Amino acid sequence: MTQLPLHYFLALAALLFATGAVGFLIRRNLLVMLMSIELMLNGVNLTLVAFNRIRPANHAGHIFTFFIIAIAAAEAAVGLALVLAFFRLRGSVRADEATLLKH
Amino acid sequence: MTDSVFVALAPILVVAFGGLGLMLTEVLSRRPAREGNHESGPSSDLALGTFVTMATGAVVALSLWLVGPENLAGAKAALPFLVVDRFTLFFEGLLCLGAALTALMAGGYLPEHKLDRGEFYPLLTFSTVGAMVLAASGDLLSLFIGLETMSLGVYAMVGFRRGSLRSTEGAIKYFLLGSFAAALLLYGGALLYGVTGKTDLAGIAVALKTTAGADLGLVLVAMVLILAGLAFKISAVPFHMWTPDAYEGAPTPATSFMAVAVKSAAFALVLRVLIGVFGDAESMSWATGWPPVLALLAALTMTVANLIAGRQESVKRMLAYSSIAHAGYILVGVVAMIEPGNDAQASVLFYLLAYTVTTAGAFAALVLCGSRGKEAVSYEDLAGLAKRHPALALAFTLFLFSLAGAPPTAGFFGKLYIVRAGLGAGLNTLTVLLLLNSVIAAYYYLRVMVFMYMREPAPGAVVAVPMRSGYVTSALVLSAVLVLLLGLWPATSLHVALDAAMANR
Amino acid sequence: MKSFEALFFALSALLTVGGAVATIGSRRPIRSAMGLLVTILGICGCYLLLGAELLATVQLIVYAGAVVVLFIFVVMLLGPAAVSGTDKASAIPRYVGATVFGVGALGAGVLMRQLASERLTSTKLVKLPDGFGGIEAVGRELFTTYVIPFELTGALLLVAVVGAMAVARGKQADPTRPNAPVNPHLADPHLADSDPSDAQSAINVKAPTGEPSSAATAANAAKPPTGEPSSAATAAKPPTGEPISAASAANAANAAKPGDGH
Amino acid sequence: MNDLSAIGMLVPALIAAAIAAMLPRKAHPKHRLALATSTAALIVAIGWLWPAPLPARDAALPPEWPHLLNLLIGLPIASGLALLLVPTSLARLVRGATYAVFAVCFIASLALLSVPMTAGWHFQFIAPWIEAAGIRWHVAVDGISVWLVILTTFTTPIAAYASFGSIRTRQKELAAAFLILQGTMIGAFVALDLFVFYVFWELMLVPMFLMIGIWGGAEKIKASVKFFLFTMTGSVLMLAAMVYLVWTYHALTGQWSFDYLALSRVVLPDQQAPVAMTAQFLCWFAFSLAFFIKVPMWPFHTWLPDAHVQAPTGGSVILAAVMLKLGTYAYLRFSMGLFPYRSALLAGNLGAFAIMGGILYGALCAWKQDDVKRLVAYSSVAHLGFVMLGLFGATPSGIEGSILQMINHGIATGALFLLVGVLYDRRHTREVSEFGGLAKVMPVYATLFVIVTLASIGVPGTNGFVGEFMIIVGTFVSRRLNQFGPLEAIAAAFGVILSAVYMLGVVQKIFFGPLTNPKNKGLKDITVRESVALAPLVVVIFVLGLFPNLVLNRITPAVSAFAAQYVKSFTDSPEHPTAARLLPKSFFSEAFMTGAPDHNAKATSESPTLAARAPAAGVLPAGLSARADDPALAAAAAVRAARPQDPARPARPQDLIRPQDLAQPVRLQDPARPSDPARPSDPARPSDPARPSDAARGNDGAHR
Repeated sequence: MTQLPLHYFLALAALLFATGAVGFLIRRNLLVMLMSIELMLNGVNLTLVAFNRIRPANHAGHIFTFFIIAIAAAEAAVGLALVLAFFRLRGSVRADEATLLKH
Repeated sequence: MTDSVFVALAPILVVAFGGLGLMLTEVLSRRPAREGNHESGPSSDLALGTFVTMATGAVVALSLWLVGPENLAGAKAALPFLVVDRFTLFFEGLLCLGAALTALMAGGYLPEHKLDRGEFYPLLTFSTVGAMVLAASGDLLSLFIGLETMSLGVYAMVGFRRGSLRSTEGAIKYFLLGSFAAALLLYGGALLYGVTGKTDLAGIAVALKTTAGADLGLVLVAMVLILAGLAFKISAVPFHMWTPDAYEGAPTPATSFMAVAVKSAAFALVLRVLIGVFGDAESMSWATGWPPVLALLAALTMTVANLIAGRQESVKRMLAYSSIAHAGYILVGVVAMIEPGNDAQASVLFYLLAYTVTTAGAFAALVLCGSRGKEAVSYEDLAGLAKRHPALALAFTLFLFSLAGAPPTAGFFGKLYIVRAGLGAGLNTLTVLLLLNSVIAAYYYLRVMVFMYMREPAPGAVVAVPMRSGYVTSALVLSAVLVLLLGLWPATSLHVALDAAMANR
Repeated sequence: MKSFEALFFALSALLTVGGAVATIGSRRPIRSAMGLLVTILGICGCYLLLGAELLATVQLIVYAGAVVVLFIFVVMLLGPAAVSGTDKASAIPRYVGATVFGVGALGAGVLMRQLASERLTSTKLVKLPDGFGGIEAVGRELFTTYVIPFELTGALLLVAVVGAMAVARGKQADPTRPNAPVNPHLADPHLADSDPSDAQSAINVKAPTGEPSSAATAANAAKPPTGEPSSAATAAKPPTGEPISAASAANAANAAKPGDGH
Repeated sequence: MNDLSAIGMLVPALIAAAIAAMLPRKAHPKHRLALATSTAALIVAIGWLWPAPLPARDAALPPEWPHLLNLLIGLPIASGLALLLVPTSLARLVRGATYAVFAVCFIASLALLSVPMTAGWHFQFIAPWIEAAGIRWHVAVDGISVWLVILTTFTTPIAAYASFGSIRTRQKELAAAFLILQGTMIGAFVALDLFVFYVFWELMLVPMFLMIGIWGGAEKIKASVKFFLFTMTGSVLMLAAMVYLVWTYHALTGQWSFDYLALSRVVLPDQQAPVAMTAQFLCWFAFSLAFFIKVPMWPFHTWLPDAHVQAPTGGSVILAAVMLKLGTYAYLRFSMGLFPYRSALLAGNLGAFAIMGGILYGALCAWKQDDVKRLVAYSSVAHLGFVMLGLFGATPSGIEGSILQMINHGIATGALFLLVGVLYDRRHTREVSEFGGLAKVMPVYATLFVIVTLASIGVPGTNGFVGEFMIIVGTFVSRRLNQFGPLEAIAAAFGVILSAVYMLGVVQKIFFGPLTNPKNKGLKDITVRESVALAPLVVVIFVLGLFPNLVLNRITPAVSAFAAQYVKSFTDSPEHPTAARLLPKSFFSEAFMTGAPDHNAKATSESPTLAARAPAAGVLPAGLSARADDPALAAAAAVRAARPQDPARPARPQDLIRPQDLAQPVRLQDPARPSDPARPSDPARPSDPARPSDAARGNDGAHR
């Protein structure tokens, strides 16, 4: 399909991954942290699909992505369940409210 | 018969179908209305069922070991996703052992702490399946699926006490950092795929050897990401922040499972990746590869974790930090793999075995110390244990000595073996650091003994009311016997570890 | 053609990055979720450019259709409580860490051109076979070569379902009263599983409005009849969320069993 | 002297019995009878033990029961563990069983004396244990350790007996602790496999830790933890050195072994400088540090006063009488035995340490103590300084004196701790200022105290004199202490005077002068139980003081052989070993090497010295790793370099390693398993016909 050089996509994916990582590290809202992880996983997916572009002999990257999407959905389900449980006890979704366990 | 792929994957299948059976049992069994009766809770049959499932899994793994995985023609069909070799079988047995001990512990703990809900056992079983897949995986894809299966189950187990803020908080922290680490690992894996065009570990290794020169930068980035992700998973300092919180918040059987099975699986992952992917001479050399990074991590992990552990006031949290420190000791063995022909990898495997039985035993003892919905967590809770329950105190002492690495216990032999590997690889400073660290560790283990033997219990302390559970007691006895057995006659298990290590090189 | 592709890529990249920044930047989680949706759309565009038609569809259906909707659902459920205030002062080390990480990763992204050799970045010579990335090609591979991981995913999803259920089952929080979380002891006797030591630290947990007597009954029902006076064990589970000292509870239990101890 | 007729034996026995019967002032005749009988029996036993002349070399030696040592180790440990299972209510049964086991052990240990103690190992027992790691259960006694074993079986029952009198709580655990302690201490004395030694060395900490921590004084927990951690710090470093030594042995022979005899053949590289970071220095230091902490030598002694003061009387007795001896014994056996070159090199400096830090500093510290028990503890530091001085001097007479002094110190200090315990039981204080004029109310006690004090000072006629005298003489003539020998002998003699000053000072303050403190007016004199515990010790003080040959006769052959071998090992070989090498078995006497594992140097060598020197002479294959310039690792590096480090480097023809060496531990190689091509574990096989015949001339010339 495309004739665009691959590093466009790779750079975009890296940027996405980095954005997700930054969001994960600076935000304290549990929901946003979860979404940041989704961003990171999307960055990974884009990398895989992009690399599959130059190796069309099989669909290893595509299928890897496929599975990562499934994993991400499962992870989101468990994560949101935990967030709900946390909210139910604490009345908040702020990670820095999680201070009960300290040294 | 041996050409069927189902035979080769039998241990995983046994555990997985056992888990399904357990779920069905839980759903179909009619229980009298919840009277709070210990005998009628889900644990009453599920704990034993899980134990039997895990024991069967271990026995199947053992029989495959005896048959010899190279004789299993069917194993090829699972390649490259699942590798059936002695390394895999060793870990399958080890993980089944850890999970079996956890199941026994849960059988006593959950009813006692009014957590007796049936989901725990399927979670435990399927986490174990994930861990076994992780240990068996020869491909990045199955590796991540195994990792996530294991992790998702464990997150839920940590947050199992959903009415408790501690438990949920621990689970949240563990979940967030675990997912973050998984994302790092995945990105590293994606870059490796990009460089090599392969996702199976062997293929990546071969491709790296032949063509990687041009893309050294990418490979290095991938290596760094993967190392960081692995460090999270084995909770090496400075990636350890989640460990104490998750360990403390989780119900004790879940803590034990994390400390033994998850850690073993994480080290299986480390060995698979470091040897399988970055096992070439260049990556393994002191100057250009991962050994110095891991050596630094090991030194930091041991020292920092031990220093913090000494300051803890909660035994459970102390055990959490101590388990971080043990990860540091094991890392010394991993670094020692730079010396080919050295049985460093076998020492890591043996240490994991010794560590599994010891830690499971220590947590089982801790479970027994608590009662009536209150866990024994602080040192004070253990005061005077030796007077009230001398046998329990003796068993706890045995496990503490094993953790401290005092003879004639499993922990001692494990440490000796790692020290031998470390010195053989010329890591003199690191090895001496390990040994000095074990002195620091001895300090806080001794503290537990001081409280058990030399302090009088406060009136009304938890130990005053014993918890009685045949399940936990049998877990305790089983691990105590294994600790002594591995300490006094380790020859067989040494051979087993060696054979397992030979398979992964 | 090329310019159209470049334009399409630019649009997709803009959506992706803009959505990502909105996700991590906005104060309201609902906007974050919308940002995530935009990112996913942008990535779909990239997938299309890269010839991954099936994945683009799956991305749209699973991510946009399931995951983002799940997020939005939870955000709605939590209501105003989902909004986080400004971050606290303790955030400085995190910012430092994030900056270091961000700069490093961004550098890696920018340097991708330098890092990756021509072999990896040039798509000029690669001809995609017919049907590449289509449902048939991918599906065939998925169910032949990748059948084992596919089966393993079953375990993954199962564990996720059971796990989510184990953690979150129970009475839902009342979204209209974010600061009065439901006390599980009252709501559901099955949930009488908090540990009493929590009670002292969980300051936010307000005393429930329910009738104490019913709570006591509930806790009583869950108590194991081991031949002790029921009051001892009941006291160990303060149904009102009040910090009853655990020592006194255990003391009572101890007193009930004179033969033990001492 | 060597041969006493039956009547000659009976006379002193009867006299002693009469004295013993008359000693207690107001005792029941039954008690008097018991005291008299036991004393007489002891004397008869001593007579029976009188050493017979060594038999002619070809005379048939009496048979040695090989399981005797296993019994001595196993019985107390097993019965100690078994006692833990007995219900607490059966306290009498527990005590009775404990005494019975101790009696069996003591009698069994006397059987060690039934054979003539020729040089070499006796009652040797070897069984495979963990073969993959080269660990064997190897126990034996020689003239050096035999008396220490007997000292253990002799003093532990006394300590236990005294403890049961004063400690009433948790007697079951106490009995178990004493029994396990005895078994592990004997195990450490007789172990000839370093692994076994280490196991016992660590294990013995546990009962002692519990004993101090459970039954100790006010600061017991701090003292017990300090005791444990100090000792453990030393021992983990020792473990590292042990493993290093084992690795070197493996590099030289291709076999694993933890055996003391096998490892004695290893000579680690070293330089002639007091402090050089060579392998031998570091290993010697790691071993010796563990032992110095245990002894304890200044500046590692700080745990000792705390432990002694806080420990219960029985614990103090064991600690002083036996456990400290493990440090001195192990220094002699392991530091000097395994690293003769290094320990000889540093002997002069260490002698100064023993004098200044041990004898003089210990004495001065003891002098200014107010607490009697603390005073005795510091006097231990001083006395063990003597012992160490004798070992550093390494003359036969010095070593013999040291061993004798170990026993003397065990007896005298053990008795002192018992006596202090008596005082403490009465008044619950040990402050010197609280007492005065006690001789008036407790005459028997005062007499015993003075006797033991004299023994501790080393007055002629008591046992202390002989040992100290021999050590000072040995120091004076020692060549190991450089030119300082005479000086140090004089300083040591000055230490004797100091000890008289502080010991007699405290005796004067406690027992003589006016009876000022009214609380002391009604103090009871020594009870029967206490005198039964003390009597054997007092008897032994005189027996050893008058007939030291009783002990020395059995020590001498072993010590002469040891000293000869010690000197030989750094005179018959090059002064600066620059690479690790293996001495041939023939270097050692046959008696010493009995039972050593039969491993040969890897490069089959007619002259191992040559083979070992070759690397130093620059014949090492080129391309050694960077570590090769460190002579400490040169030998191991030589082996390592010969091994294929990575696939990139082709196996060189001069590789010295046979494939069976590469399959690291002894394990069955699965022939079906294909070797990974990426990581060749089998380099060019030596049997390869294509291999040039002269290519083997790597560093071992015509070997192979």
